Amino acid sequence: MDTATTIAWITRAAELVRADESRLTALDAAIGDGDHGANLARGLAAAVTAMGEKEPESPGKALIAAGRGLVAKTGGASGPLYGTGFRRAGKELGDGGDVGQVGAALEAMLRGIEELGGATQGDKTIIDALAPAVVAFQEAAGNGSDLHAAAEAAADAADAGLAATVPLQARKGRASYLGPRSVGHEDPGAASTALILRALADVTAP
Amino acid sequence: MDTATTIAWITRAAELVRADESRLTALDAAIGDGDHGANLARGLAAAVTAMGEKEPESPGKALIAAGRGLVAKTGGASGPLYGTGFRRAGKELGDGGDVGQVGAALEAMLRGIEELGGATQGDKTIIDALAPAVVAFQEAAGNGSDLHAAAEAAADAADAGLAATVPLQARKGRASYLGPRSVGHEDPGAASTALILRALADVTAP
Amino acid sequence: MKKLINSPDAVIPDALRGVAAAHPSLHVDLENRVISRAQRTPGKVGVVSGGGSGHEPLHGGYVGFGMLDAAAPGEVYTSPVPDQILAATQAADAGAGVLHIVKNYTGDVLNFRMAAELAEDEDIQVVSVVTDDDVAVEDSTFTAGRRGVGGTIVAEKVAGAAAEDGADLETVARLATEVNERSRSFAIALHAGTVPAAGKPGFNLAENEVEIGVGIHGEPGRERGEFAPVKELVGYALDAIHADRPISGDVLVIMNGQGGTPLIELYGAFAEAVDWLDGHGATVARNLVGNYITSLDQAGFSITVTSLTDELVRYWDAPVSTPALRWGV
Amino acid sequence: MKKLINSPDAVIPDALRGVAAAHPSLHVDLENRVISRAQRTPGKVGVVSGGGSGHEPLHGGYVGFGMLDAAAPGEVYTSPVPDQILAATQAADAGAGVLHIVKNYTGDVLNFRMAAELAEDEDIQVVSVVTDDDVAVEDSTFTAGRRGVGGTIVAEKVAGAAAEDGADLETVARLATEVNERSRSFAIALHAGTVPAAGKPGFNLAENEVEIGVGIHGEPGRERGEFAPVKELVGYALDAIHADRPISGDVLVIMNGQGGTPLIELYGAFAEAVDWLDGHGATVARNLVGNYITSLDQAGFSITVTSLTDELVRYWDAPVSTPALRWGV
Ligand SMILES: Nc1ncnc2c1ncn2[C@@H]1O[C@H](COP(=O)(O)OP(=O)(O)O)[C@@H](O)[C@H]1O
Ligand SMILES: Nc1ncnc2c1ncn2[C@@H]1O[C@H](COP(=O)(O)OP(=O)(O)O)[C@@H](O)[C@H]1O
Ligand SMILES: [Mg+2]
Ligand SMILES: [Mg+2]
Ligand SMILES: [Mg+2]
Ligand SMILES: [Mg+2]
Repeated sequence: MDTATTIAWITRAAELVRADESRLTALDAAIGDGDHGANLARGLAAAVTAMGEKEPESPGKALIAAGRGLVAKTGGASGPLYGTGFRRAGKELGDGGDVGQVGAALEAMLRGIEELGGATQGDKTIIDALAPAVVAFQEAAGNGSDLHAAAEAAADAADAGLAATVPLQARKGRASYLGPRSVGHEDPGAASTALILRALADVTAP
Repeated sequence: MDTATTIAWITRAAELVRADESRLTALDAAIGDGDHGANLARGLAAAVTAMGEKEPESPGKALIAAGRGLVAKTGGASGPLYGTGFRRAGKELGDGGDVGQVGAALEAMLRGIEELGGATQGDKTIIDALAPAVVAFQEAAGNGSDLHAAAEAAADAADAGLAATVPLQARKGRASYLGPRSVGHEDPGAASTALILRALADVTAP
Repeated sequence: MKKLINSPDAVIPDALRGVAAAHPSLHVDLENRVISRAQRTPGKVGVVSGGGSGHEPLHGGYVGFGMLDAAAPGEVYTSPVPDQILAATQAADAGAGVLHIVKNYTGDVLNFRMAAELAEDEDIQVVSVVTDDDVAVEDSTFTAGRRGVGGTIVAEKVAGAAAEDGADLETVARLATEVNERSRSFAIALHAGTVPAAGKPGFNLAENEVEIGVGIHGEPGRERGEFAPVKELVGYALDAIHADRPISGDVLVIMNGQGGTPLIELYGAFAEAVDWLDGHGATVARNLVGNYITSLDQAGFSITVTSLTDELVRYWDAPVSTPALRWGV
Repeated sequence: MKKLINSPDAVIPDALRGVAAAHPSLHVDLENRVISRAQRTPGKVGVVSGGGSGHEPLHGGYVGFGMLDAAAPGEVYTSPVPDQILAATQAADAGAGVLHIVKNYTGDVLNFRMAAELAEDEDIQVVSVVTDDDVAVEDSTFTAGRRGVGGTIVAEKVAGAAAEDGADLETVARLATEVNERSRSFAIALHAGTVPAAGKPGFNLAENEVEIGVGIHGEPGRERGEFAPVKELVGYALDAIHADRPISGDVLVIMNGQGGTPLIELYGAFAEAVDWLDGHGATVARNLVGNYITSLDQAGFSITVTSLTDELVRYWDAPVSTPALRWGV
């Protein structure tokens, strides 16, 4: 994973989120406060800008800049969570490297979000898409997949994780106020995580 | 016209207005502020109560009491206007009398409302129903009609006067704010005047 | 339309009970429906206003030190009755006469006129000043005349301050008249308020319509116009005011909400007003931004511009302590 | 849904321009989106709050003498970002440390936490107090915890008064914590507010439905209930509060409007609250009736009950001069 690919990833994620902004907002309106699409579109646009401000020296620096952009502009719960996640991933990724190192970076992202938000799998959050994605990515990498194949596996697992949030009752974030009424809906944060991983698969396609 | 008939008149007017309260309110909603039905229903109920409080000694006293009740409880433009009108009519009517004296009382009512409100015929107000009614009543009385026939003539003239308010542009009261947009609607005050005169016809029926 | 009420009949008495419980410095006469100061200042000119309810905080919220002595709230959008205004006048009378500040609506004018006659029978000297600052209505012999709206607040504040200062009835009335002459207002509604007894909005606007020149009872003013950004709506209102009485020098601006408009929007509207006024060489020397004369839950704004003099500024700045306006004490 | 705005993106900057123009005693940093006092008192503990916009006058309307030093308004219903909160913290810092009063929402808590870390890097001592007074949400390990709502206003007033009085950071934080522990709130909505960017109401209620336990962002609370007279709705809210923390003795009551409810209705609701409290042997020693923490143009009320101590009364009564609360000066 080189710097150009890293920048392309975040740029693609920003595109996908912008394209699906109203879907994310609708999901958040159903069980939250209806701003997730706008928040993350604003945040990822800022991430792209942050990466562009001074040519990042490494993939890691690119992700750290993206994380700072996200923290600075997203607001809401998702801003600090994604921002911290990307910064942690950037620190782990450093000068970049092979598919194994990208897997480690994704895991660092997961841990960062878990630590800050205190959510675990099953709470109906970002974690429910990200955790299975990290497992799938690392499994694929362990089985000798290349970056694209591992990213595809991760994106598919995130989609499945997203689908699995539907029957869950939220225990973290705004949706938790709904109690049982949060059941029956996709979690907006899990949905945006699935887009972010799909973006990685897209930009690593041969 | 004796005291009992006078009391019956106001009581019947209160009934008619209560029964048509929502129509009056709808007329006022179209070109005013939508409270004429409620105002006058409240005011005439108070008029009836006021007459009941101490047995009026004369038809005139009954109307004066009714006028006081109207002024005290109606509010809006119509309260002082009708209240003053009935008080003036009461002063004129005094110990009652024949159809001629009732005609003079109705004319006093008209003059009182004209003086207080400053409206003349054609301004799209109470006057547009009351003025032709007074003319018709006095004409009928002059031609030898009895009280009931004169009241019928007055009520019919008031109805015609009401209908004639439709094409008028209001120049007094709240409807005047509408300018040309006040055209095409019956005036609520003219409508209630028609009911008040119809009540007189009703209670004087043989 | 759901309302936070017990029943349409109970709106005024329930609210008056609430006012009584909330404001120990006020006396509420539930029987006569009068809100007055708990204490009277002997020898001070009394200042009384009143009108239909539904415009809160007007007028009851302006009773207190430095402003009104008493207010007579009528039924919703219906003027109070003479006996009630008389009771307010009696509560305000401290031997130096009473000023009636009356918004120009036929009902208010007639009921206050009858009350003034009753008060004179009781040897209370009454002078009435009728406010008519709404430029949306052509002032002509073909209408009931301009409506009294936001400028009334300024008249009440200035007259109240002068009365507190010991001015005599003639002076207090002169100041209220002067404020009215120097004040102009214009309102635009985005959607109608709902009178509890009616149970549905007073008028219907399409998704792209606004009511331009609306009155405080939802009465129409000039025309149905097209919905536009706030900059344009505020510009329309200020153009209308400016055309009627050119705006210049130091002005007081009230950017008023009609009851159903979020405060954050009113601040945005105020920013546009300041820009417009800057561009026309006027200076916003004093301002209020918020809900000061409302139409129940109607959405929209009204803007009042009062051209200031040093004397008016002094009275505006004088201490006031009422539920809705409070400074200097 | 029509809004008095230029565009959804411009709502916050436009409103901030308006705040700057309306209140010369405040300084508005348009770049960082921070509202702070124009003057700083050296050696005083700084008190900062912030959160999503749309709840005005909260928090910017509470900046001024005796209350907040700075506020950080986020996008509508979206928490502010760390850099912005840092800028507010820097504006409030006068060398004695800064208290962050944070309403308990994941976004607010996380962004304020990151801001506190950034502030510490700049050698500003920060203590955070998280308010969570909304009894509609079960406080459990199964939710993000109770939401911070009306009690936050009381915490800001009391902490601000103590800071003005020269109390140290620990004491100011202790008082804010105590207020939070002694405060409980509950809200019921009649119809939803509209976020400008969304352009339509946040939820839909039938003609006979109310949202019981609604949050300040229109989040649902307990259930959809049946529309009822205000006496019953207020009783439901007070029963819920009482079940959570029995109400007795002297209390402060805030009868708060959600932005789209006429003031006259809030006074009626307050009358019912006073009746209920009388019936339960509690005394309404202090009160506010009006729009103090809103949800744009949402219709409904919230009620906050704070159980008072002599110390809290003293700080509540202390002079305050902000756009939205003003007394004693
Ligand atoms: N504690 C948490 N841990 C992980 N993710 C969380 C947590 N709280 C909320 N989220 C995620 O954040 C999403 C909502 O983000 P967003 O709408 O931008 O913020 P807000 O809830 O402040 O409006 C939720 O759908 C959920 O996936
Ligand atoms: N100056 C006036 N002279 C005679 N009648 C008037 C005058 N002004 C208004 N009215 C009558 O009063 C009616 C409205 O009464 P009402 O609705 O009770 O009072 P308000 O207009 O104060 O709400 C009008 O329809 C009109 O007939
Ligand atoms: Mg959200
Ligand atoms: Mg009417
Ligand atoms: Mg009326
Ligand atoms: Mg949010």
